[in-house]
Amino acid sequence: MSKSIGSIRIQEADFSVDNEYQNLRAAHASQNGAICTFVGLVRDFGDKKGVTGMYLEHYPGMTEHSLQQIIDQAASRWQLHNVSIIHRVGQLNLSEQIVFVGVSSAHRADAFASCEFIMDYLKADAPFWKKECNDQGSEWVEAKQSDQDRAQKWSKD
Amino acid sequence: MSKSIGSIRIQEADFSVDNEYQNLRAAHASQNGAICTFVGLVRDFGDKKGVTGMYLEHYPGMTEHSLQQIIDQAASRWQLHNVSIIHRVGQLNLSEQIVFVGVSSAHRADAFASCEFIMDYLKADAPFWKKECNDQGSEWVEAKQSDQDRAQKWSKD
Amino acid sequence: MKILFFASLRERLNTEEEQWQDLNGAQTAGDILTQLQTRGEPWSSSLNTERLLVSVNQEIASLTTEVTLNDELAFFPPVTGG
Amino acid sequence: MKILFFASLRERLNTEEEQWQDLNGAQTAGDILTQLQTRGEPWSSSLNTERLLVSVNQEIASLTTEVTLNDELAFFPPVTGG
Repeated sequence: MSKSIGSIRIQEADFSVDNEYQNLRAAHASQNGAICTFVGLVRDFGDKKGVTGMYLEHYPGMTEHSLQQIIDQAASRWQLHNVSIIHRVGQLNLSEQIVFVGVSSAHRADAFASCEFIMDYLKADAPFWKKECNDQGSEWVEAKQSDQDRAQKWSKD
Repeated sequence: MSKSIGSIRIQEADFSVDNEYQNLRAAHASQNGAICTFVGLVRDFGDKKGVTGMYLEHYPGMTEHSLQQIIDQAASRWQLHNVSIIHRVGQLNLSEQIVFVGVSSAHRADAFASCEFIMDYLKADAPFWKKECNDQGSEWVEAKQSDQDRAQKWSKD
Repeated sequence: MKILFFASLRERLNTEEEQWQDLNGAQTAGDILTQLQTRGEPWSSSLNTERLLVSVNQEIASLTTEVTLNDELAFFPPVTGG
Repeated sequence: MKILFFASLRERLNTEEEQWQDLNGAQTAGDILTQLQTRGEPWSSSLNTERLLVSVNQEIASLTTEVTLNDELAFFPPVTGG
């Protein structure tokens, strides 16, 4: 088994997409042909209207372990140079950044596929739980079957 | 037919991924759940080693027209808030940024699919031509059948 | 054995962690769950869901996974991050 | 009619643009191509490729696309941007 790649951070603090992008770009600089990034944001309409923010809980230790397994799977399936994952926890307001996934590769097909693969498995497997805060109070978000289905579909390819 | 969305820029100057990301994030701020970005970079090994840079030529007018058609197709197929495309032309050195595609949406599936769709059609249809500069001189890059195939595959879905 | 509870389950049980010195004969994660369920409310109804997940030593496990006194177990609802 | 050439084709023909005042009977993009090809070298070999693309008024066209004196034609190799 080759050495694991990837940077994983679970933090309350906000993050800079630019910092992450510049780090991905600087490593393997002359060999990077493609960098794909994804950011998930707190948005106004999920299961209900009037969202004012959310609270994110996680399982320290297992989270990092789970994300590293997802990166390892991606790296064994596609040719990747680097991967960066940041997931915030704690209280987040509307339109704040929740999650960052960035991937650098020689080729765009590998960058796109692996970035989406990592997000799909993060949503299906990584131990995070969202509590949505709205005008009426707060409520735990129900897991969506569609998120399990999206992760499942990668094993059919 | 609904009003076209999207920002298209063809320029010699470098671009700031951070500016583009922040603009995508600011528009429709409370409704954005997902922002996917892609950057293509000049890399060291394409068809041959020793690449020192490249020269990019385009067909002014037709390029913008072609990219707008690609954005319109993406916007009719997925729920998108905004799209930004920047493509550089002229002389570019090794590891410089060539192209940026960024998409904002409520949902990650739409953001990922449309961003990749736009890149695939850009590579297959938009009138840009690359000349690779290496130790021995410079040579026009041959079009790849795989790029045509990747664009084709979207019509099968 | 350390047993952790997360998210909605943690709130309903009003417990985030327990330490057990004795497994009372439990051999699997399912045996532990059964012992928790027999405590009555809110344990019996909160832990009696088809959508309950269990991990053993920070890896997703099943109710048939064998456990020992040194293990870390966790029970939680389906994940919703990202 | 304005006729443009790009990239490797522009270099091989050493021409990036022509202005025609008369179509000499040409009715399609293919007729224009034929007239260009009959000029001899480097035109005949450079324009005699299966992988030549043509646009009419900045839209990808085919050799059967009809053209008029007000049109802008362009010939170029397969694109390689991005």
